[in-house]
Amino acid sequence: MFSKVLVANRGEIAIRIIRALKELGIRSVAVYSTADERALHTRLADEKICIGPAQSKGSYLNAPAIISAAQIKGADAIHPGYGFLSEDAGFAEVCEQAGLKFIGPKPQDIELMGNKLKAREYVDGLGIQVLPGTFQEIEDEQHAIRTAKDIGLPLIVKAAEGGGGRGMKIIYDEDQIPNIIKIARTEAKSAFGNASLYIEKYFEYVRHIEIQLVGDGSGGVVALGERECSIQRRHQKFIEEAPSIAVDDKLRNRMSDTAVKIARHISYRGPGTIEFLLDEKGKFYFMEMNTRLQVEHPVTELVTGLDIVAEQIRIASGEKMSLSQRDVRIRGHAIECRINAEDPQTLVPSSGKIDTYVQPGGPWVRVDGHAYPGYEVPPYYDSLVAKLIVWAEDRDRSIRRMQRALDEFVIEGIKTNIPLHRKILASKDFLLGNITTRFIDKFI
Amino acid sequence: MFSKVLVANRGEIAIRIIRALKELGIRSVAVYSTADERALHTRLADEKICIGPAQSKGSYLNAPAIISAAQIKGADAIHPGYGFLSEDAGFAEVCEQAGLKFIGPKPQDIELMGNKLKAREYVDGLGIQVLPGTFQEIEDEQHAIRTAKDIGLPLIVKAAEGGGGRGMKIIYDEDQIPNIIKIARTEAKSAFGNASLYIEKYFEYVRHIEIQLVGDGSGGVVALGERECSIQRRHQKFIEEAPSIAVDDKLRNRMSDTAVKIARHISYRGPGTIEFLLDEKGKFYFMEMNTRLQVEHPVTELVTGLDIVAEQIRIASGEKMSLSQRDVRIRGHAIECRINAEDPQTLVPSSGKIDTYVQPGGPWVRVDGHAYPGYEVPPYYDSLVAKLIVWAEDRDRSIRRMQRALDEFVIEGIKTNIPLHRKILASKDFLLGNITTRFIDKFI
Amino acid sequence: MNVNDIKELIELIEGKDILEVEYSSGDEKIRIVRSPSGGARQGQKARPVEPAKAGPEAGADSAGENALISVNSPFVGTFYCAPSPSEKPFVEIGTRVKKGQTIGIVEAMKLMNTIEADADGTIKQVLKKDGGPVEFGEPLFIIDPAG
Amino acid sequence: MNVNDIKELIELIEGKDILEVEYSSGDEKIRIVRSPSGGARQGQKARPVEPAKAGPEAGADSAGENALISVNSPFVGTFYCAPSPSEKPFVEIGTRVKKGQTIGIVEAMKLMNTIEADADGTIKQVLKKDGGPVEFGEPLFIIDPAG
Repeated sequence: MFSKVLVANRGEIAIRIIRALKELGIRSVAVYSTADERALHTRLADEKICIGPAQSKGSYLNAPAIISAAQIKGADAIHPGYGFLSEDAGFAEVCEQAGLKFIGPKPQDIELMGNKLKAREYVDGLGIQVLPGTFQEIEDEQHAIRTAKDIGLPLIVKAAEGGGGRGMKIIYDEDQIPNIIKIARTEAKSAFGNASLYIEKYFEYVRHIEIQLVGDGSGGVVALGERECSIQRRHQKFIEEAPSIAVDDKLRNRMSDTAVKIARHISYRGPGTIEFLLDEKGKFYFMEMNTRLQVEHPVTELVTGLDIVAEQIRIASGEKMSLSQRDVRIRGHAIECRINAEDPQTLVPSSGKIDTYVQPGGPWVRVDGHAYPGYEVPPYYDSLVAKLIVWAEDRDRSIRRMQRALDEFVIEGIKTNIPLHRKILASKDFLLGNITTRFIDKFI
Repeated sequence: MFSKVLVANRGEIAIRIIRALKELGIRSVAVYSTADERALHTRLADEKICIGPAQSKGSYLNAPAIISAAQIKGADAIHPGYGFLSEDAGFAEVCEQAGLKFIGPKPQDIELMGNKLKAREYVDGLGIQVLPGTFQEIEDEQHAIRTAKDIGLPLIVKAAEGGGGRGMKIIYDEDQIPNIIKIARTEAKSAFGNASLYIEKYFEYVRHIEIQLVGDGSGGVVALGERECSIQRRHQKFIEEAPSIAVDDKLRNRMSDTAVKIARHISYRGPGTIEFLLDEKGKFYFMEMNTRLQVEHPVTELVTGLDIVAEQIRIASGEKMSLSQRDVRIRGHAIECRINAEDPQTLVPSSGKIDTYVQPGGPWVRVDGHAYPGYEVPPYYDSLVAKLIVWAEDRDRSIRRMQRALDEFVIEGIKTNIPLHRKILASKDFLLGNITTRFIDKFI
Repeated sequence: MNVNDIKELIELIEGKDILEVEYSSGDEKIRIVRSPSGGARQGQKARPVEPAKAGPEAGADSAGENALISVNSPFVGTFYCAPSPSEKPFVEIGTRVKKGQTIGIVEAMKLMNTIEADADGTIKQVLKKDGGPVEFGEPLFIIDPAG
Repeated sequence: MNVNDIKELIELIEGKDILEVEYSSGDEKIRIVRSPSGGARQGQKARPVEPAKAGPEAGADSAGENALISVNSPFVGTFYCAPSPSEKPFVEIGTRVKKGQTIGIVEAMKLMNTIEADADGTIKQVLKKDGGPVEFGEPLFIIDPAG
């Protein structure tokens, strides 16, 4: 097992990983930017080190600084969390070259799945249904127009190196194609350093369902059930559940088998997620694979009883997987609400000092957050301040519990999206489970 | 189902009950004394009402005031929590006479089990092993001396109307008998309004194991496994676990069957607990029955997945029990640490303002408390400010998680027993499970 | 509250006859102390400062306020201003009462708890409606002993 | 609240009739006390105010302190004061340096990042040990440009 691990991240996920390390008896090193000097992750870790300025580019995205920090602190592994460098195959490789274990998948798997276009091709090659669309990058407008004629509007244009909801544009009208392609190419180039685009059929009223996997790195893969992530805003997940009201045992098995097939083919290591679109007829399409720990992993933890982060660290250290598919039991129902520091109307991020902070508590309420009374939310990073997660015996009780916990949560001094969560949780359609990826539109 | 319930309690248990009511969609009424005007339970309830002065006698123990409050608020039931009026058969009766459902057992069961001497007799009559000792109240010194000769020293003198660790005295030497009997009688009279005493054999190095039950009020009783409550200080529980390291499946079944037999004989209604002493040879003795929700119910909730408080409210409202014995599955391991506002050395309660309050969070950490930043702990009531409860796959991980959570818990401005909990959790004997009711002595 | 707020406050009191400003936030608190010699400050500086509560008006005022007596409910229950629905109220605004005289009832669990005047005086206010709920410690009447 | 805020506050009350400023943060608190003799200030202003730390040393000190330049690490890594273990340090206390001159190295991932003097002057302090770890932004050297 590792003796000291550097956590190359900030915010709630850095804290989640530090907690897992503590519970495993491993020393933890927090890294921080000058804007995060008073951040909670620096207080909870055993050691801390300043790696750069407030801007992520010089700190949390600064691979040499992070590796140098790990070396002078004598860490033997690096956990990248999610976001930042977690899906940077080059970083994973440099870690290993520097003698530091990268707690994540093998670099080539990150690379393969990181290019969403290549991943489409690969998965299609396994005989798995992917979304209708292009298998090569879009060469020019004409290519896009031909695709529109082939598969029909609306379409969605995606950046090959994008993913996780970033860099997407929807085409409803053929006339828009030239303009959108131009804009998307420019954006992709500047955001991901790669102008490659591809096109998929855009389904409007479908569900976003994903399967959580854990692989042992040598072909053993266990599926931990699905998550319902349809409640999204601007292609960003907002509320997640496990299990999904739309997935019965038979469908769960089919989706799990499909997901496991993909992961097994690459002998995937550690936790990963296969994202599917599910239509009303129960037909599902591969969308992409996330080769990292996901924001919403807690809902799966609460229904399976498995500590996914601890398992990830154990596997990375060379230990065997602790469970087999037969051990996996889905029990009850869990919901996660992402509590963001933002104006619930305008969605503008809201930084500043949290004057009052009273965390909800009581039975089966979990808070994964990094705020505390007096904490100043810096304006440089993403707006997630806490994940509020509840578990209950069934979905109805889980919803009631979440409503109760949202009512208890007091955050003053900054604006948060708690009012929007309360509105959604109280809506009849949510209660009935009538949710699609367009669900949230009517609330904003 | 009830439409409005008055919670006749304060502190963490009032909050626990209010949370359950909210999740069941029932309106809640908080009662409070003038010292509790800013207490959290008054903020979380839908309504609140001041019932008396700071001293419990005029407020939380003032049955007429509580019933009057329920009437003017239009409540249809009263939940007494634990302590205060929860084991007052007279109060339960007056509630029912006033047309208010008492959320607890039938008055005659409270009465029978509330007199610990009568309970001993009753359980002995069922052919169940009780602790060696007297079956009548101690008449005089000579009676006590005869008992000492019969069953051997040391002995423990208990008040018939005591229980829950209160009003106990240990006799190590025959010479002490006259004095101790005199003192105990005076204490019992003033504390419980009844000078009756009885004597039991005192076992020094044994475990305190209890079985959690839920009854449907008409003979159906389900056992929810045991709790290990040996870590006590001055006969008050300090740390509780479920399951116990000393109880295997066979022993669990035997203890559960014994406990169920008692409860079934009185057609017990709602949650209750049978307390046993367990010796090294696996022999167990009935000690007493608690006819109420217990402080430590959360550890059982976390290993069974059952919401005991919600179940209690449903049963009191006339609904059927939601589970049968076959549904009960013990999964993983849970620990509870009682966080008291007290000096960890002198054990003197510490009231005052909480300047800093940062609650632990993350996976499988539960806090049932009533503190918040700026809260002033009043000097009038018991010193419990929070129960910190964790769950994990097994006992070792559960201990690590509790250590991690204790490390995260920041309470400044008052003294707490967190340092003592950390010392105990870090000790080798605790880790090995070598614990008895005398365990804590070496830490103070 | 940040540095700019403090700056603003300092600028605000500068040149005014304010001696101290205190401020808290948890549950709010504020304390502003004026120079006892008030507006005439410049000229009067040398004079011995008169104690804060010296003025006759202030005295009367505060004495007056102190003197009003609030009769609070000793019980949670239902307030009645008359012995029974068909009878007249015990007291009304302006009624002169003697200490110990029954002026109302708080019913709890069918028990009628009589409320008595704490002092001789005149009923200045009746704060609760007949038949309405009262909490422990809630003011029911205001008596003016000077009236 | 940081050093600059405090400096600002000090500058702000300087010359004003403010006697005390108190400030807390956990749950906020502020207290500002003005001089009761405030008004007379105008008259006294003309008098040569004796500076709190009037001595010439103090003056020099503060002037000196303002002028001192701290050279901070632009990188997290290992600090070296010499080009290689067998060679002499780039600088020592008292060494005169030119702006842009290499005065140390911070190594990160085998890359040697040279540290340069930010100004002409004299090395007043070397704050890190050879071969020791440095964080981003940590002061490495103090240069006295006046020296």
